[in-house]
Amino acid sequence: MLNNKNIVIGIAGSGGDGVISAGEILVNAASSEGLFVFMLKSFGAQIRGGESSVRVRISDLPVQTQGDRIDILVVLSWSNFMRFKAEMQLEERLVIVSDSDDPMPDDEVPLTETQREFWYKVPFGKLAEEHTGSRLAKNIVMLGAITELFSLPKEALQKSIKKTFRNKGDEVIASNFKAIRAGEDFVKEQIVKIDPLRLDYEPRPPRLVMQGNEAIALGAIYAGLDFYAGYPITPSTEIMEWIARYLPQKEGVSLQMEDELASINAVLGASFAGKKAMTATSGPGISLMNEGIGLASMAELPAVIVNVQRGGPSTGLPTKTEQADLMQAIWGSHGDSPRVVIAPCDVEDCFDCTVLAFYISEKYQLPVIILSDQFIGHRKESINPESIGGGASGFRKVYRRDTPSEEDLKDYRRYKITENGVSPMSYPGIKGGEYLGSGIEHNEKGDPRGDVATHAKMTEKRWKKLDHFKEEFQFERFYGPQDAKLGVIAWGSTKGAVKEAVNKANAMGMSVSAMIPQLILPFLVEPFKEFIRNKNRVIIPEMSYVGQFRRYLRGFVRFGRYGVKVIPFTKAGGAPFMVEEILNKIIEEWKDMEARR
Amino acid sequence: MLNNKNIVIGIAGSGGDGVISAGEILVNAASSEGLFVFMLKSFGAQIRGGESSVRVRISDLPVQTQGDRIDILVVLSWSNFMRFKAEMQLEERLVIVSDSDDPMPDDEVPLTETQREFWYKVPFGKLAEEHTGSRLAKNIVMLGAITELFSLPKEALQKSIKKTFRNKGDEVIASNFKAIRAGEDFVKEQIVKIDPLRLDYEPRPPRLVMQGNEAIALGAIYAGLDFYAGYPITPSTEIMEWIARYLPQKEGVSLQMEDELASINAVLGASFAGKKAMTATSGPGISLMNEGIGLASMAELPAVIVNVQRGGPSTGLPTKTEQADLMQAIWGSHGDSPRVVIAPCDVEDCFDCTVLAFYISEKYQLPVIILSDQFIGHRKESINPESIGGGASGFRKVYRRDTPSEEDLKDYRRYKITENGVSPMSYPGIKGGEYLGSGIEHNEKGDPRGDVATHAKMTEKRWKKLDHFKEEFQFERFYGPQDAKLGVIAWGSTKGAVKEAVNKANAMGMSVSAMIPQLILPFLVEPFKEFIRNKNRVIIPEMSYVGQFRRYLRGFVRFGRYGVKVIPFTKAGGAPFMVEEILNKIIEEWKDMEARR
Amino acid sequence: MSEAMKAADYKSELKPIWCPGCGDFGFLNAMLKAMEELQLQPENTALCSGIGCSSRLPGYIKAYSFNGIHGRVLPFATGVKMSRPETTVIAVGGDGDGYSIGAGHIGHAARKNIDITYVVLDNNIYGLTKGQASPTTPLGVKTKTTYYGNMGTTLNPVRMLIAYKASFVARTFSGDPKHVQKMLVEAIQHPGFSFIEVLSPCVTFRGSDQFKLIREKVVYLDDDRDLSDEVKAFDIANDEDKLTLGVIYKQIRPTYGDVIRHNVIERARAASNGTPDIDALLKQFQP
Amino acid sequence: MSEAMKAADYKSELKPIWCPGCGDFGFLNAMLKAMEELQLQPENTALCSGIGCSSRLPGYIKAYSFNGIHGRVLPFATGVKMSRPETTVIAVGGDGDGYSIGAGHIGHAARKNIDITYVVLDNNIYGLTKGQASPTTPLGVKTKTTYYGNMGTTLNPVRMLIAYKASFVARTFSGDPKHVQKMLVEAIQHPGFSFIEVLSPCVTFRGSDQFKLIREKVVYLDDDRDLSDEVKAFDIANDEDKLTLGVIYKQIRPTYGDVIRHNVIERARAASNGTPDIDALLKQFQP
Ligand SMILES: Cc1ncc(C[n+]2csc(CCOP(=O)(O)OP(=O)(O)O)c2C)c(N)n1
Ligand SMILES: Cc1ncc(C[n+]2csc(CCOP(=O)(O)OP(=O)(O)O)c2C)c(N)n1
Ligand code: SF4
Ligand code: SF4
Ligand SMILES: [Mg+2]
Ligand SMILES: [Mg+2]
Repeated sequence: MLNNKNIVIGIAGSGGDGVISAGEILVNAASSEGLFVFMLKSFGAQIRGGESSVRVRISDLPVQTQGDRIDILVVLSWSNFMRFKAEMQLEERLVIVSDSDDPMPDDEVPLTETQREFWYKVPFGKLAEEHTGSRLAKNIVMLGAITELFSLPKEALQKSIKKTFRNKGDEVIASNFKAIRAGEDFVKEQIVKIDPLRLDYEPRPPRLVMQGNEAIALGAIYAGLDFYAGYPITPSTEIMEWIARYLPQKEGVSLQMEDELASINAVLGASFAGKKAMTATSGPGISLMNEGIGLASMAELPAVIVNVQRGGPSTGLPTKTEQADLMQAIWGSHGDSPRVVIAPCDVEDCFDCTVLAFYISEKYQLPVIILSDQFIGHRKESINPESIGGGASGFRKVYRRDTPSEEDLKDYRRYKITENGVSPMSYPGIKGGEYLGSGIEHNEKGDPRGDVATHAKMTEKRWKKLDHFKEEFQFERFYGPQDAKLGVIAWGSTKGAVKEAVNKANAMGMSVSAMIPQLILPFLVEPFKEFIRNKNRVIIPEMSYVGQFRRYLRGFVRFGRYGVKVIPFTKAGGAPFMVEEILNKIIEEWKDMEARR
Repeated sequence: MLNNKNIVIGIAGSGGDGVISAGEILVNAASSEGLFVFMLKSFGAQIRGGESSVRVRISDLPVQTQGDRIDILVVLSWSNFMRFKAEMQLEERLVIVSDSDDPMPDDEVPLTETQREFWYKVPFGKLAEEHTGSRLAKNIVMLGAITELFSLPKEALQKSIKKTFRNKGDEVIASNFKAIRAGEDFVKEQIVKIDPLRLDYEPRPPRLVMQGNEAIALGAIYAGLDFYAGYPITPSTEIMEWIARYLPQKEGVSLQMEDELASINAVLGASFAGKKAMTATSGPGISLMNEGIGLASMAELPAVIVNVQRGGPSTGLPTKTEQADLMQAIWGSHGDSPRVVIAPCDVEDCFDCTVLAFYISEKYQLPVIILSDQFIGHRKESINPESIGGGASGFRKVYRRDTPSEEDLKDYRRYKITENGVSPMSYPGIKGGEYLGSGIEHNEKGDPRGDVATHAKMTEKRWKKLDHFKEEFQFERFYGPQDAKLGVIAWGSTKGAVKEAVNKANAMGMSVSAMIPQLILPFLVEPFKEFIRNKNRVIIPEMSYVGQFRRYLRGFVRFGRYGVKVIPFTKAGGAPFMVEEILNKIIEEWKDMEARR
Repeated sequence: MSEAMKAADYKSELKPIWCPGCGDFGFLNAMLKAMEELQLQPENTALCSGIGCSSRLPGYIKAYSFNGIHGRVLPFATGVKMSRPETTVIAVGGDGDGYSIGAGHIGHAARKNIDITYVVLDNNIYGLTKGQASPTTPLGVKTKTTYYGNMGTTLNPVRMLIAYKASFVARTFSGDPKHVQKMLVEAIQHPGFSFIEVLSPCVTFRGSDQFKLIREKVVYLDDDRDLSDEVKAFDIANDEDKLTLGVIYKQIRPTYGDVIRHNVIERARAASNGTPDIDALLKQFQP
Repeated sequence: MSEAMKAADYKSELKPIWCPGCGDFGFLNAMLKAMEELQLQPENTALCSGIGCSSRLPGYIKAYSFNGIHGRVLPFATGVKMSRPETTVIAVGGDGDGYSIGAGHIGHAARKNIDITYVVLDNNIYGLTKGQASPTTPLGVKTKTTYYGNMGTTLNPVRMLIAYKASFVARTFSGDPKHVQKMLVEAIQHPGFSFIEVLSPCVTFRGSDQFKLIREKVVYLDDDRDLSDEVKAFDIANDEDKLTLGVIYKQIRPTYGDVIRHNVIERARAASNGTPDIDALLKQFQP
């Protein structure tokens, strides 16, 4: 449904068409007007020169998702559009803008008559050539045209172009300005606007534009990251790339290692040396790190490990999203191996979760896994600068590891049993704090021990840490009225669609509430009990074919005892949930509940 | 309680004392008389020359465990005994046999007055020296002495000695015979037997003596193993050692690889080439194989992976047992990665499970994990030869992979979607069967594909296989009356203690039943439902501090719905459960249930 | 006998995803020609790879192809070859796949002399993940993970392979497909572990002038040396100013397959007096 | 200043679990003496290892010691050194730990010239797991996993390390603790990646005559060569009939720590005009 407060634009073309950079310029323009923005990119299999598409949602009100349907379809090349047609859900009332010189291969393109009603053709390539001397600028001509057509922020667009090309010199900027104008002028002069779509918004202070991966990198630096070691892997690589550039500015060390085994062990070495250390990877990389993560558990070394999930198993779908590494994060290492798992639910939360991960990891001396995914990692969202910078609202505590006191050093016991399981940790440079750290079972001093009694005692010590910290924070988000009889429990990036769907459902007169935990392990059962206590049914949507989250929840929450019916809602990954999918499920269950009353 | 039908002998000494070989000779002697035998070894941290001990249970009736308490304590050196005192649970009515020349350091040894009542001293070392010219044979002197003292099988002992030293020449055998006689004669001449213990049994046909690890190796060869690749790791190494020796006799190939990553990938290469392939490892090794196991899931390559669990996490307790790799076996790889997990419960079952693992793996073209543990892998049990050899009772089917038909090869689709998810699999040499196998998502032909629809379809295909094969077999064992209100559910090596405890409990007048699944994944919910339907309580004993098995069960079985109370009974690993521990728990719950009736 | 196969007959139906101008195209073509020259039978050829742009290669060739996981192509290929010795096994991958994450496997496949051909399409960069440093990225080069320039000496693969006792070591350049073809034919024919370092430019992340820059440094070796002189070979490999192309080292020694068949299996069968059945194996467990 | 430390002061309270006669004892003693000679401060010394008999060593020395997982000692040590440059970092492990499962890491630590000392206590066997073949087990030797004799060429670690561009490569023998001590002192003092192959017999699984057999083959190098001639060094390493002891190769070049500090961090700080705070970093996200 066309809505002037909230527009979703889809742009498709070949790699050379500049689709992605057009999307980014647009996003920046909108954000500098304080609009709420959400952008997804998509590429074909080709490394370069293949097809690509972006989806940009621009809204006067906060947005949680990419938007279920595209209002404006911009086609730079129909043949490339065809590769994405399955991913590009189009509104039934659609506006199409395409290149006049790229005829649509009529019988293949799945467009209804209604969808073809508002259709403008602009000679992007030709105009670019005429006004800038090269067809390369056709994406900029396109931006000029759609800005004019849909009243997108005009000055901001120029600002954004200026910023984008600032390193290329004034001439390039001037030439791009010409391209914008060419697009604008063509629309003004040659097109009669027949559709009703015009962006309607209140200008506000600029918002930041950030990817989830960047927010994690930034969060790590905020938390005092000293050392990073990693190995590139899609879709996590941007974390490493960002850190490799900015960490040295803070005198930190960032190393590209030979593989993920090396990465995690280098991180543990740095942690042993008293430093805050992190690595980031995705599916296959995490599978390789499981042994090292277990070592961190046993040797009680703080470490932050980021997994930006992608489609699996194995190499799977490297550029697509899925939520199927959940159980592995919890149980992936052999033995009873304590760790903490945290899942961010959007870009801003990536920052929060990372700060929190370092806090927990340093304070409780154990590995903390941040489970993000491609959907969060690669999307761009507009963010309130306040919520990230200095005086922010989220979790902002920074912890410096407990080191041994004078008293402790008299007879230093690295793995001393304490009330909360945490023992003071020395590091090279501290005289008298020398000890043997190890992955083999050991006594309080660190001496290797294989007897049952020591193992029992030390296992308890290591797990006790999880009991203690859980009281420190509030880790759940709730949406909708708590007394609703129908509930939704989801995790991670599914939050967006769930929140929008729940809000819509309530607006439609249903009573539904949702719960999204940020902390996955340890499992805090109380908030779940509280949440389900008065529910009749709980829907559990997740992007895991086998329903990993549901299995995990069932291990701890006795739905049956409270008479709560669990409604699985699983799918294999690839594309994020649509709001509609969740909403339809809610409606279905709601109706059924009503019918049985 | 001393019992002439069932004797538990504990022997402790230094590494040089020959404790282990004495134990083995004894076990062989008993087995060749058809007695039921169960033997555990234990070593100190020292690689060689440290302390060691064995526990040998000899019985006229079938045995399930090592026996909770030692009836006869044989001490070759008290100082070494001290290292094991925590592991050596002694009967209150004990018989001690020690070396006359090794005085007991009185104040340290934890023996009650009653325990010291029956105490014989024999100068093992001195007699050995006198009769064989070397103190080395003192373990054999000891065997002679205890055989005489407790009426252990005398001729069988000689036979066993002959077999043990057959490669060392007649002289050595003769000298050992002298040692036996020296021990016997000393007892006859110098000792007045005051204890009542004499082994009382019916001679029967000889039984085999086998370790769990050997049973797995043997099972693999029975199932038609062609290719093995592995890397040594305690406590699984014997599997590889056995196979390296015997597989080449069947023209198979056994490779020691550079690590576990190489091992699993070599196995997958062999499987791709159409061969039956296996690897075996333990904790840290499995953590390294998770990526490869995921590849097997995705590329649909049959492979058998054995994990002989040890104490964890990390390097943990390499020579001790634990059941804490359960969840990792199920969820250890990233993504929704289908596999099958089977857990043997004793030595004989190791053979069965391995045959079954190959059957499932080859038929359904996926990785099958056998989850054994150190307790099964390293113990020796006496086995009915019938139950392993040709015409045995257990699962004995051998499967040869489905290859493409002429018809299939016309337009070969390696990953063709079929009713049960299994597609015909070609291998090098089959003309027309060439295809691209891969870990990246692919379509039916094997071409890489990243679209949502293909991923959804192929994910379903891969998981569908699990639905189909579950109907084929019966995977559970039940003990005790099915209508009992109190139940025990356990898995793997805990079976022994559970079975004995349940039998005892029923003999004591309680009504208790137990269920031990052999198949862990996929989860067959029906038999569990059936089992718990009429229960009030179910005890879940397991050797995992965090209760992995309980968490897993809860994910599938709705205990609450049937009003069944779950009683967790977890402990960290190191030493196997004692029958008494389980029995006491049963009694406790039974009493509580009775009290509430 | 069936008809002779042409290069084009070895092509699969898959269209390469490589960037226009990628060096790997040249290699693919040379590979198809080498297959023609050797008249390899697709059903008796296995092509294995890891992950990377280069590792996509097996998909483009008609054979038993396998595109496995990053860095593990050699163990996989070892498994194939050791269990089906009659198959021609070719392993292929990139510099990241082989020299970084897979580095631990090369020495072992080489010293065991597994009878496979290992081809590294070395573009001095991680292509598939869009431009991060690899162990062969030149010093000082700015990549996405070396923002301030690449640090640390780069690795010299040829030198390394000689040290590993690879029994055939060659270098070639995908800009000269005829030479690539020649090296491939020799390598595939070589009994034992043969290694080819293929300089194969990534035009997207290393710049489009790579072909030119390499061409300038290239020197062709001729074969009238003692190819089995390791020290000489090491010396040739050492000169990093030149890019010497050709067979750098070659030695014939028994393959692992031979050894396993003749030493291990024969000895084992002698020990067991032929093939033991299960009951014969059970004997050892008799008390 | 505090008093001079004696070798014995560096001993921890743990008693070695090694078999009587194990070669590792000789190394341990030499190590303690080297620490005395260098007056290393325990609090500024980090000793890291993997898993194996040899990898138990760090536990027996008073220092920041770490006994990690099998094969990963070099990445771990790299993490320690790169984040605490003032610490003397020594990595130690066995031939299995280093040359088999850990093989992928050596080349990278070496080429980056990480300023650590890596000691391999090479006993040509897997000791801790009770006697399986390692990559340096001689040909034909029967072990628990090579029942019919060990097959496949053995690896030549020294040759390999030279090919990897390790900047200091030496070989010594635990039967000659004085020589071990000398090598250790030189290696620890060497700025950059220093590697010592220590022949350290396993008397339990390789036979008690190992000391004797090695002693017969040992030849001592003197230092009046051009130590930085790689080809000569390669040639020395190549002669497998002799066991040449001493410094085989040595070259001084910038360590990775230097490079990171001077090239990367300095350039980065120049780019950012000093240390940016979070608000400065946020700038780049402004639209
Ligand atoms: C375990 C693991 N780590 C990381 C990756 C990500 N990855 C895919 S290809 C690649 C490197 C590609 O470089 P190279 O091998 O040189 O091949 P190229 O693309 O340059 O041909 C990486 C790091 C992965 N797939 N798996
Ligand atoms: C991942 C992993 N695989 C295997 C093992 C088992 N393991 C422990 S030590 C060892 C080899 C020991 O040999 P080496 O490194 O030469 O040391 P040594 O005992 O001979 O000194 C092995 C295979 C392990 N601990 N971890
Ligand atoms: S990115 Fe580089 S290596 Fe990959 S296909 Fe493109 S040019 Fe080739
Ligand atoms: S097994 Fe060998 S290496 Fe290990 S302690 Fe004993 S002698 Fe030393
Ligand atoms: Mg590359
Ligand atoms: Mg060794």
